Amino acid sequence: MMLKMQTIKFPTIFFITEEEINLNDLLAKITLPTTGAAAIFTGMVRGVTSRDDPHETAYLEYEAYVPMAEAKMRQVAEEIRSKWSSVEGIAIVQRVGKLYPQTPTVLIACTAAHRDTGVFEAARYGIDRLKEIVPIWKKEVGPDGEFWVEGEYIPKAGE
Amino acid sequence: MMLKMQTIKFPTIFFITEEEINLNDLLAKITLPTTGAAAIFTGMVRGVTSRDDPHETAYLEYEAYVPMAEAKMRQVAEEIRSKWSSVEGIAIVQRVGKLYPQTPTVLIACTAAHRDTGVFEAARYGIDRLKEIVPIWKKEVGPDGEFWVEGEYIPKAGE
Amino acid sequence: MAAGQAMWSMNKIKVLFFATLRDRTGMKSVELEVPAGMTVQALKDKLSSDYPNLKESMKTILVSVNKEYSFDEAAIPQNAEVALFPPVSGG
Amino acid sequence: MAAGQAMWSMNKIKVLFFATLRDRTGMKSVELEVPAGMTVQALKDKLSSDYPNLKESMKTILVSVNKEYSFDEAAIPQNAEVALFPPVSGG
Repeated sequence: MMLKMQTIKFPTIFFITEEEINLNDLLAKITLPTTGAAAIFTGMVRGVTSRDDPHETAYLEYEAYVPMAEAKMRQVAEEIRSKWSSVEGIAIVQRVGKLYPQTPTVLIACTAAHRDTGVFEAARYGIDRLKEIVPIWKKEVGPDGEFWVEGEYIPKAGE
Repeated sequence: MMLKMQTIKFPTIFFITEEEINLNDLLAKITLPTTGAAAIFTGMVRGVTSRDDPHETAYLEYEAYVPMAEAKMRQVAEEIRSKWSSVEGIAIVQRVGKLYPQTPTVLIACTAAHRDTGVFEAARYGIDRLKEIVPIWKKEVGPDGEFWVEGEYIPKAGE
Repeated sequence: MAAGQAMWSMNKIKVLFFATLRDRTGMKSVELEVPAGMTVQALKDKLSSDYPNLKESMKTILVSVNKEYSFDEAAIPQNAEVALFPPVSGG
Repeated sequence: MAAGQAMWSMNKIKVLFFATLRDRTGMKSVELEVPAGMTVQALKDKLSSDYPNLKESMKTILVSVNKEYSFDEAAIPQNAEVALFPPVSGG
Protein backbone atom coordinates (compact mmCIF):
# COMPACT_ATOMS: atom_id res chain seq x y z
CA MET A 1 0.00 0.00 0.00
CA MET A 2 1.31 3.47 -0.86
CA LEU A 3 1.20 6.20 1.73
CA LYS A 4 1.27 9.71 0.42
CA MET A 5 4.34 11.47 1.72
CA GLN A 6 3.39 14.63 3.47
CA THR A 7 5.37 17.44 4.99
CA ILE A 8 3.88 17.63 8.43
CA LYS A 9 4.90 20.46 10.67
CA PHE A 10 5.07 19.19 14.21
CA PRO A 11 3.20 21.58 16.52
CA THR A 12 5.09 23.25 19.35
CA ILE A 13 3.00 25.29 21.76
CA PHE A 14 4.47 27.28 24.63
CA PHE A 15 3.09 30.18 26.58
CA ILE A 16 2.65 31.89 29.93
CA THR A 17 -0.97 32.51 30.84
CA GLU A 18 -3.17 33.79 33.64
CA GLU A 19 -6.06 31.60 32.45
CA GLU A 20 -6.98 28.06 33.45
CA ILE A 21 -4.93 25.38 31.74
CA ASN A 22 -7.26 23.42 29.45
CA LEU A 23 -5.83 19.94 28.99
CA ASN A 24 -8.42 18.88 26.43
CA ASP A 25 -7.69 21.82 24.14
CA LEU A 26 -3.93 21.54 24.45
CA LEU A 27 -3.95 17.82 23.78
CA ALA A 28 -6.09 18.31 20.66
CA LYS A 29 -3.64 20.93 19.37
CA ILE A 30 -0.67 18.55 19.54
CA THR A 31 -2.46 15.49 18.17
CA LEU A 32 -1.63 14.73 14.53
CA PRO A 33 -3.08 12.04 12.24
CA THR A 34 0.03 9.99 13.05
CA THR A 35 -0.29 10.41 16.82
CA GLY A 36 -1.17 7.41 18.98
CA ALA A 37 0.13 8.34 22.43
CA ALA A 38 0.48 11.35 24.71
CA ALA A 39 2.28 11.76 28.01
CA ILE A 40 1.15 14.79 29.97
CA PHE A 41 2.59 16.16 33.18
CA THR A 42 0.76 18.70 35.28
CA GLY A 43 1.86 20.29 38.52
CA MET A 44 -0.60 21.62 41.07
CA VAL A 45 -0.47 23.85 44.12
CA ARG A 46 -0.26 21.64 47.21
CA GLY A 47 -2.35 22.88 50.13
CA VAL A 48 -0.61 20.46 52.46
CA THR A 49 3.05 19.47 52.11
CA SER A 50 4.48 16.60 54.18
CA ARG A 51 7.98 16.08 52.80
CA ASP A 52 11.08 17.97 53.94
CA ASP A 53 9.55 21.00 55.64
CA PRO A 54 5.92 20.10 56.40
CA HIS A 55 3.62 23.10 56.03
CA GLU A 56 0.32 24.36 54.73
CA THR A 57 -0.12 26.72 51.81
CA ALA A 58 -2.96 29.20 51.33
CA TYR A 59 -1.91 30.06 47.78
CA LEU A 60 1.09 30.60 45.55
CA GLU A 61 1.71 33.74 43.59
CA TYR A 62 3.61 33.08 40.37
CA GLU A 63 5.40 35.60 38.25
CA ALA A 64 7.43 35.21 35.09
CA TYR A 65 9.84 37.23 33.02
CA VAL A 66 7.49 36.52 30.15
CA PRO A 67 9.52 37.08 26.96
CA MET A 68 12.55 35.22 28.31
CA ALA A 69 10.34 32.50 29.83
CA GLU A 70 8.69 31.88 26.47
CA ALA A 71 12.09 31.83 24.75
CA LYS A 72 13.36 29.28 27.29
CA MET A 73 10.22 27.18 26.89
CA ARG A 74 10.94 27.09 23.18
CA GLN A 75 14.47 25.99 24.02
CA VAL A 76 13.15 23.19 26.28
CA ALA A 77 10.96 22.02 23.38
CA GLU A 78 13.97 22.06 21.05
CA GLU A 79 16.00 20.07 23.56
CA ILE A 80 13.19 17.50 23.74
CA ARG A 81 13.11 17.20 19.95
CA SER A 82 16.86 16.78 19.77
CA LYS A 83 16.76 13.95 22.33
CA TRP A 84 13.57 12.15 21.21
CA SER A 85 13.06 12.34 17.47
CA SER A 86 9.87 10.31 17.91
CA VAL A 87 8.11 13.23 19.59
CA GLU A 88 5.46 14.81 17.37
CA GLY A 89 3.70 17.58 19.29
CA ILE A 90 4.88 19.48 22.36
CA ALA A 91 2.93 21.79 24.66
CA ILE A 92 4.54 23.71 27.52
CA VAL A 93 2.32 26.02 29.53
CA GLN A 94 2.88 27.85 32.80
CA ARG A 95 0.03 29.59 34.54
CA VAL A 96 0.94 32.67 36.60
CA GLY A 97 -0.86 34.87 39.13
CA LYS A 98 -2.44 33.86 42.41
CA LEU A 99 -3.08 30.10 42.34
CA TYR A 100 -4.86 28.14 45.04
CA PRO A 101 -4.41 24.53 46.19
CA GLN A 102 -5.51 21.83 43.77
CA THR A 103 -5.09 24.16 40.79
CA PRO A 104 -2.90 23.01 37.88
CA THR A 105 -0.06 25.49 37.48
CA VAL A 106 2.03 23.95 34.72
CA LEU A 107 1.63 21.48 31.88
CA ILE A 108 4.14 19.63 29.72
CA ALA A 109 2.66 17.34 27.08
CA CYS A 110 4.42 15.31 24.40
CA THR A 111 2.79 13.22 21.71
CA ALA A 112 4.21 10.44 19.53
CA ALA A 113 3.02 7.64 17.29
CA HIS A 114 3.62 5.01 19.99
CA ARG A 115 4.03 5.02 23.75
CA ASP A 116 7.32 3.10 23.77
CA THR A 117 9.54 5.59 21.97
CA GLY A 118 10.31 7.98 24.80
CA VAL A 119 7.17 10.05 25.21
CA PHE A 120 7.04 9.58 29.00
CA GLU A 121 10.73 10.36 29.33
CA ALA A 122 10.31 13.43 27.11
CA ALA A 123 7.55 14.86 29.32
CA ARG A 124 9.60 14.16 32.42
CA TYR A 125 12.62 15.86 30.90
CA GLY A 126 10.45 18.83 29.96
CA ILE A 127 9.23 19.54 33.49
CA ASP A 128 12.71 19.01 34.93
CA ARG A 129 14.20 21.50 32.48
CA LEU A 130 11.40 24.01 32.95
CA LYS A 131 12.18 24.03 36.66
CA GLU A 132 15.86 24.62 35.89
CA ILE A 133 15.99 27.30 33.22
CA VAL A 134 12.62 28.98 32.63
CA PRO A 135 12.50 32.30 34.54
CA ILE A 136 9.41 31.88 36.69
CA TRP A 137 9.21 32.37 40.47
CA LYS A 138 6.63 31.69 43.08
CA LYS A 139 5.87 33.30 46.39
CA GLU A 140 4.27 31.02 48.92
CA VAL A 141 1.61 32.42 51.23
CA GLY A 142 0.41 30.47 54.25
CA PRO A 143 -0.24 30.60 57.98
CA ASP A 144 3.46 31.31 58.64
CA GLY A 145 3.58 34.33 56.35
CA GLU A 146 4.85 34.72 52.84
CA PHE A 147 8.18 33.90 51.31
CA TRP A 148 9.71 33.49 47.88
CA VAL A 149 10.56 29.94 46.88
CA GLU A 150 14.06 29.85 45.41
CA GLY A 151 15.28 27.16 43.08
CA GLU A 152 18.73 25.64 43.22
CA TYR A 153 19.83 25.29 39.64
CA ILE A 154 22.49 27.62 38.24
CA PRO A 155 22.36 27.66 34.43
CA LYS A 156 25.60 27.27 32.56
CA ALA A 157 26.79 29.25 29.54
CA GLY A 158 24.73 28.28 26.51
CA GLU A 159 21.67 27.37 28.58
CA MET B 1 3.84 23.53 63.14
CA MET B 2 1.18 20.92 63.77
CA LEU B 3 -0.62 19.37 60.85
CA LYS B 4 -4.00 17.92 61.62
CA MET B 5 -3.96 14.22 60.83
CA GLN B 6 -6.71 13.37 58.46
CA THR B 7 -7.97 10.13 57.07
CA ILE B 8 -7.91 10.84 53.37
CA LYS B 9 -9.42 8.32 51.04
CA PHE B 10 -7.38 8.24 47.88
CA PRO B 11 -9.71 8.44 44.88
CA THR B 12 -9.70 5.61 42.36
CA ILE B 13 -11.80 6.15 39.26
CA PHE B 14 -12.25 3.53 36.56
CA PHE B 15 -14.90 3.13 33.93
CA ILE B 16 -15.79 2.25 30.37
CA THR B 17 -17.62 5.01 28.53
CA GLU B 18 -18.98 5.94 25.14
CA GLU B 19 -18.56 9.64 25.92
CA GLU B 20 -15.60 11.94 25.25
CA ILE B 21 -12.80 11.61 27.78
CA ASN B 22 -12.60 14.88 29.72
CA LEU B 23 -9.05 15.28 31.00
CA ASN B 24 -9.81 18.43 33.00
CA ASP B 25 -12.63 16.77 34.95
CA LEU B 26 -10.75 13.56 35.59
CA LEU B 27 -7.65 15.37 36.77
CA ALA B 28 -9.72 17.49 39.18
CA LYS B 29 -11.31 14.34 40.62
CA ILE B 30 -7.94 12.78 41.51
CA THR B 31 -6.31 15.96 42.85
CA LEU B 32 -6.17 16.11 46.65
CA PRO B 33 -4.96 18.94 48.90
CA THR B 34 -1.68 17.04 49.16
CA THR B 35 -1.28 16.56 45.39
CA GLY B 36 1.49 18.38 43.56
CA ALA B 37 2.03 16.31 40.42
CA ALA B 38 0.08 14.29 37.87
CA ALA B 39 1.26 12.03 35.06
CA ILE B 40 -1.39 11.36 32.48
CA PHE B 41 -1.22 8.99 29.54
CA THR B 42 -3.73 9.13 26.71
CA GLY B 43 -3.89 6.96 23.62
CA MET B 44 -5.48 8.13 20.40
CA VAL B 45 -6.66 6.56 17.17
CA ARG B 46 -3.89 6.93 14.56
CA GLY B 47 -5.17 7.77 11.10
CA VAL B 48 -1.76 7.00 9.63
CA THR B 49 0.55 4.30 10.97
CA SER B 50 4.16 4.04 9.75
CA ARG B 51 5.75 1.42 11.99
CA ASP B 52 5.63 -2.33 11.36
CA ASP B 53 2.75 -2.64 8.91
CA PRO B 54 2.21 0.86 7.44
CA HIS B 55 -1.46 1.56 6.81
CA GLU B 56 -4.26 4.07 7.10
CA THR B 57 -7.19 3.81 9.46
CA ALA B 58 -10.68 5.23 8.87
CA TYR B 59 -11.83 4.44 12.40
CA LEU B 60 -11.58 1.91 15.18
CA GLU B 61 -14.55 0.21 16.74
CA TYR B 62 -13.94 -0.67 20.39
CA GLU B 63 -15.92 -3.10 22.48
CA ALA B 64 -15.49 -4.23 26.05
CA TYR B 65 -16.75 -6.97 28.32
CA VAL B 66 -17.79 -4.14 30.62
CA PRO B 67 -18.20 -5.71 34.08
CA MET B 68 -15.00 -7.72 33.78
CA ALA B 69 -13.16 -4.77 32.20
CA GLU B 70 -14.09 -2.54 35.11
CA ALA B 71 -13.04 -5.25 37.59
CA LYS B 72 -9.68 -5.58 35.82
CA MET B 73 -9.23 -1.80 35.78
CA ARG B 74 -9.73 -1.84 39.53
CA GLN B 75 -7.11 -4.58 39.70
CA VAL B 76 -4.66 -2.47 37.65
CA ALA B 77 -5.23 0.41 40.08
CA GLU B 78 -4.57 -1.90 43.02
CA GLU B 79 -1.38 -3.15 41.39
CA ILE B 80 -0.25 0.46 40.93
CA ARG B 81 -0.91 1.24 44.59
CA SER B 82 0.97 -1.85 45.72
CA LYS B 83 4.02 -0.82 43.65
CA TRP B 84 4.01 2.95 44.22
CA SER B 85 2.76 3.86 47.67
CA SER B 86 3.30 7.52 46.79
CA VAL B 87 0.40 7.49 44.33
CA GLU B 88 -2.61 9.43 45.60
CA GLY B 89 -5.32 9.42 42.92
CA ILE B 90 -5.77 7.06 39.98
CA ALA B 91 -8.06 7.38 36.96
CA ILE B 92 -8.39 4.66 34.33
CA VAL B 93 -10.87 5.26 31.53
CA GLN B 94 -11.46 3.45 28.25
CA ARG B 95 -13.75 4.90 25.65
CA VAL B 96 -15.60 2.41 23.43
CA GLY B 97 -17.66 2.61 20.25
CA LYS B 98 -16.66 3.98 16.88
CA LEU B 99 -13.65 6.25 17.34
CA TYR B 100 -12.03 8.32 14.63
CA PRO B 101 -8.40 9.39 14.15
CA GLN B 102 -7.06 11.96 16.61
CA THR B 103 -9.64 10.97 19.23
CA PRO B 104 -8.41 10.00 22.72
CA THR B 105 -9.50 6.43 23.41
CA VAL B 106 -7.93 5.70 26.78
CA LEU B 107 -6.61 7.59 29.77
CA ILE B 108 -4.45 6.56 32.71
CA ALA B 109 -3.70 9.29 35.23
CA CYS B 110 -1.83 9.07 38.53
CA THR B 111 -1.30 11.86 41.03
CA ALA B 112 1.21 12.20 43.86
CA ALA B 113 2.64 14.85 46.15
CA HIS B 114 5.84 15.12 44.09
CA ARG B 115 6.89 14.22 40.57
CA ASP B 116 9.95 12.21 41.60
CA THR B 117 8.26 9.36 43.50
CA GLY B 118 7.15 7.18 40.61
CA VAL B 119 4.13 8.94 39.16
CA PHE B 120 5.39 8.70 35.57
CA GLU B 121 6.32 5.05 36.01
CA ALA B 122 2.93 4.35 37.59
CA ALA B 123 1.05 5.79 34.61
CA ARG B 124 3.26 3.86 32.21
CA TYR B 125 2.66 0.65 34.15
CA GLY B 126 -1.07 1.33 34.10
CA ILE B 127 -1.36 1.56 30.32
CA ASP B 128 0.90 -1.46 29.85
CA ARG B 129 -1.25 -3.55 32.18
CA LEU B 130 -4.52 -2.30 30.70
CA LYS B 131 -3.32 -3.55 27.33
CA GLU B 132 -2.50 -6.93 28.85
CA ILE B 133 -5.44 -7.86 31.05
CA VAL B 134 -8.46 -5.58 30.57
CA PRO B 135 -10.96 -7.28 28.21
CA ILE B 136 -11.37 -4.69 25.47
CA TRP B 137 -10.99 -5.30 21.73
CA LYS B 138 -10.83 -3.10 18.70
CA LYS B 139 -11.77 -3.66 15.11
CA GLU B 140 -9.84 -1.59 12.63
CA VAL B 141 -11.63 -0.23 9.58
CA GLY B 142 -9.70 1.26 6.68
CA PRO B 143 -9.20 1.26 2.94
CA ASP B 144 -8.14 -2.41 3.05
CA GLY B 145 -11.28 -3.57 4.83
CA GLU B 146 -11.91 -4.35 8.47
CA PHE B 147 -10.17 -6.68 10.84
CA TRP B 148 -9.99 -7.33 14.55
CA VAL B 149 -6.76 -6.32 16.23
CA GLU B 150 -5.59 -9.13 18.50
CA GLY B 151 -3.27 -8.65 21.43
CA GLU B 152 -0.46 -11.00 22.34
CA TYR B 153 -0.55 -11.27 26.10
CA ILE B 154 -1.83 -14.47 27.74
CA PRO B 155 -2.83 -13.81 31.36
CA LYS B 156 -1.59 -16.22 33.99
CA ALA B 157 -3.56 -17.70 36.87
CA GLY B 158 -4.29 -15.00 39.44
CA GLU B 159 -4.25 -12.21 36.87
CA MET C 1 -28.13 -42.29 45.48
CA ALA C 2 -26.25 -39.07 46.26
CA ALA C 3 -23.19 -40.05 44.24
CA GLY C 4 -25.31 -41.01 41.26
CA GLN C 5 -27.29 -37.79 41.47
CA ALA C 6 -24.07 -35.75 41.61
CA MET C 7 -22.70 -37.53 38.54
CA TRP C 8 -25.81 -36.76 36.58
CA SER C 9 -26.60 -33.30 37.96
CA MET C 10 -26.36 -30.49 35.47
CA ASN C 11 -25.20 -26.86 35.89
CA LYS C 12 -26.73 -23.92 34.15
CA ILE C 13 -24.09 -21.60 32.73
CA LYS C 14 -24.07 -18.60 30.43
CA VAL C 15 -21.36 -18.30 27.79
CA LEU C 16 -20.47 -14.90 26.27
CA PHE C 17 -18.51 -14.44 23.04
CA PHE C 18 -16.51 -11.34 22.19
CA ALA C 19 -14.72 -9.89 19.16
CA THR C 20 -13.63 -12.56 16.65
CA LEU C 21 -15.38 -15.29 18.63
CA ARG C 22 -18.70 -13.52 18.42
CA ASP C 23 -18.17 -13.19 14.67
CA ARG C 24 -17.30 -16.89 14.36
CA THR C 25 -20.27 -18.16 16.36
CA GLY C 26 -22.68 -15.47 15.22
CA MET C 27 -23.80 -15.19 18.86
CA LYS C 28 -23.26 -12.74 21.66
CA SER C 29 -24.16 -15.33 24.29
CA VAL C 30 -25.73 -18.71 24.83
CA GLU C 31 -27.19 -20.40 27.91
CA LEU C 32 -26.17 -24.00 28.35
CA GLU C 33 -26.78 -26.91 30.68
CA VAL C 34 -23.53 -28.73 31.24
CA PRO C 35 -22.50 -31.55 33.55
CA ALA C 36 -21.65 -30.35 37.05
CA GLY C 37 -17.90 -30.09 37.44
CA MET C 38 -17.25 -29.60 33.72
CA THR C 39 -13.79 -28.16 33.19
CA VAL C 40 -12.91 -25.18 31.05
CA GLN C 41 -11.10 -27.54 28.69
CA ALA C 42 -14.19 -29.75 28.34
CA LEU C 43 -16.34 -26.69 27.62
CA LYS C 44 -13.89 -25.54 24.94
CA ASP C 45 -14.02 -29.04 23.40
CA LYS C 46 -17.81 -29.03 23.43
CA LEU C 47 -18.01 -25.56 21.86
CA SER C 48 -15.44 -26.49 19.18
CA SER C 49 -17.59 -29.42 18.30
CA ASP C 50 -20.87 -27.42 18.36
CA TYR C 51 -19.37 -24.47 16.42
CA PRO C 52 -16.65 -25.80 14.11
CA ASN C 53 -15.77 -22.20 13.15
CA LEU C 54 -14.35 -21.78 16.65
CA LYS C 55 -11.72 -24.48 16.21
CA GLU C 56 -9.02 -22.32 14.71
CA SER C 57 -9.44 -19.69 17.48
CA MET C 58 -9.11 -22.23 20.27
CA LYS C 59 -5.34 -22.17 20.54
CA THR C 60 -5.12 -18.53 21.66
CA ILE C 61 -8.55 -18.22 23.21
CA LEU C 62 -8.87 -16.66 26.67
CA VAL C 63 -11.55 -17.80 29.08
CA SER C 64 -13.02 -16.02 32.07
CA VAL C 65 -15.32 -17.53 34.67
CA ASN C 66 -17.30 -15.05 36.74
CA LYS C 67 -15.09 -12.22 35.42
CA GLU C 68 -11.76 -13.78 36.41
CA TYR C 69 -9.34 -15.41 34.00
CA SER C 70 -9.71 -19.18 34.15
CA PHE C 71 -7.69 -22.10 32.80
CA ASP C 72 -8.18 -25.54 31.32
CA GLU C 73 -8.28 -27.62 34.52
CA ALA C 74 -10.70 -25.35 36.42
CA ALA C 75 -14.19 -26.69 37.09
CA ILE C 76 -17.04 -24.39 36.08
CA PRO C 77 -19.45 -23.69 38.96
CA GLN C 78 -23.23 -23.57 38.89
CA ASN C 79 -24.68 -20.37 37.32
CA ALA C 80 -21.26 -19.33 36.09
CA GLU C 81 -20.86 -16.51 33.60
CA VAL C 82 -18.19 -17.78 31.23
CA ALA C 83 -16.67 -15.57 28.53
CA LEU C 84 -14.53 -16.58 25.55
CA PHE C 85 -12.42 -14.00 23.78
CA PRO C 86 -9.15 -13.43 21.94
CA PRO C 87 -6.14 -11.76 23.59
CA VAL C 88 -7.20 -8.23 24.49
CA SER C 89 -6.36 -5.19 22.37
CA GLY C 90 -7.66 -2.18 24.28
CA GLY C 91 -5.97 1.12 24.83
CA MET D 1 40.65 60.61 19.04
CA ALA D 2 38.72 57.45 18.28
CA ALA D 3 40.20 55.46 21.15
CA GLY D 4 39.43 58.23 23.64
CA GLN D 5 35.87 58.51 22.43
CA ALA D 6 35.37 54.75 22.76
CA MET D 7 36.69 54.78 26.31
CA TRP D 8 34.27 57.48 27.33
CA SER D 9 31.22 56.40 25.34
CA MET D 10 28.24 55.29 27.38
CA ASN D 11 25.64 52.57 26.72
CA LYS D 12 21.99 52.83 27.58
CA ILE D 13 20.72 49.68 29.24
CA LYS D 14 17.55 48.62 31.00
CA VAL D 15 17.77 46.48 34.14
CA LEU D 16 14.80 44.41 35.31
CA PHE D 17 14.44 42.94 38.80
CA PHE D 18 12.32 39.90 39.62
CA ALA D 19 11.09 38.12 42.74
CA THR D 20 13.28 38.75 45.81
CA LEU D 21 15.43 41.23 43.90
CA ARG D 22 12.45 43.40 43.06
CA ASP D 23 11.48 43.32 46.72
CA ARG D 24 15.02 44.27 47.77
CA THR D 25 15.37 47.18 45.35
CA GLY D 26 11.74 48.23 45.47
CA MET D 27 11.90 48.56 41.67
CA LYS D 28 10.63 46.55 38.73
CA SER D 29 13.17 48.13 36.38
CA VAL D 30 15.62 50.97 36.00
CA GLU D 31 17.24 52.56 32.94
CA LEU D 32 20.93 53.24 33.28
CA GLU D 33 23.78 54.75 31.35
CA VAL D 34 26.86 52.63 31.85
CA PRO D 35 30.34 52.67 30.30
CA ALA D 36 30.45 50.84 26.96
CA GLY D 37 31.88 47.39 27.45
CA MET D 38 30.81 47.14 31.10
CA THR D 39 30.85 43.51 32.21
CA VAL D 40 28.09 41.70 34.03
CA GLN D 41 30.34 41.54 37.09
CA ALA D 42 30.94 45.29 37.00
CA LEU D 43 27.20 45.92 36.73
CA LYS D 44 26.56 43.65 39.71
CA ASP D 45 29.20 45.56 41.68
CA LYS D 46 27.64 48.88 40.75
CA LEU D 47 24.13 47.71 41.70
CA SER D 48 25.37 46.29 45.02
CA SER D 49 26.83 49.64 45.80
CA ASP D 50 23.73 51.60 44.66
CA TYR D 51 21.30 49.23 46.43
CA PRO D 52 23.03 47.77 49.50
CA ASN D 53 20.01 45.51 50.08
CA LEU D 54 21.07 43.58 47.02
CA LYS D 55 24.41 42.53 48.45
CA GLU D 56 23.29 39.40 50.20
CA SER D 57 21.47 38.18 47.06
CA MET D 58 24.50 38.63 44.84
CA LYS D 59 26.07 35.24 45.49
CA THR D 60 23.27 33.23 43.90
CA ILE D 61 21.93 35.88 41.55
CA LEU D 62 21.24 34.95 37.92
CA VAL D 63 21.71 37.47 35.14
CA SER D 64 20.25 37.51 31.66
CA VAL D 65 21.24 39.82 28.85
CA ASN D 66 18.74 40.14 26.01
CA LYS D 67 16.86 37.09 27.37
CA GLU D 68 19.86 34.74 27.47
CA TYR D 69 21.70 33.72 30.59
CA SER D 70 24.91 35.74 30.92
CA PHE D 71 27.96 35.46 33.13
CA ASP D 72 30.43 37.66 34.95
CA GLU D 73 32.97 38.22 32.17
CA ALA D 74 30.44 39.04 29.43
CA ALA D 75 30.34 42.62 28.15
CA ILE D 76 26.89 44.25 28.12
CA PRO D 77 25.95 45.62 24.68
CA GLN D 78 24.27 48.90 23.83
CA ASN D 79 20.49 48.95 24.51
CA ALA D 80 20.69 45.64 26.34
CA GLU D 81 17.78 44.39 28.41
CA VAL D 82 19.45 42.98 31.49
CA ALA D 83 17.51 41.04 34.13
CA LEU D 84 18.57 40.05 37.64
CA PHE D 85 16.75 37.29 39.45
CA PRO D 86 17.15 34.43 41.91
CA PRO D 87 17.34 30.78 40.80
CA VAL D 88 14.01 29.99 39.15
CA SER D 89 11.19 28.17 40.94
CA GLY D 90 8.45 27.67 38.35
CA GLY D 91 6.40 24.61 37.74
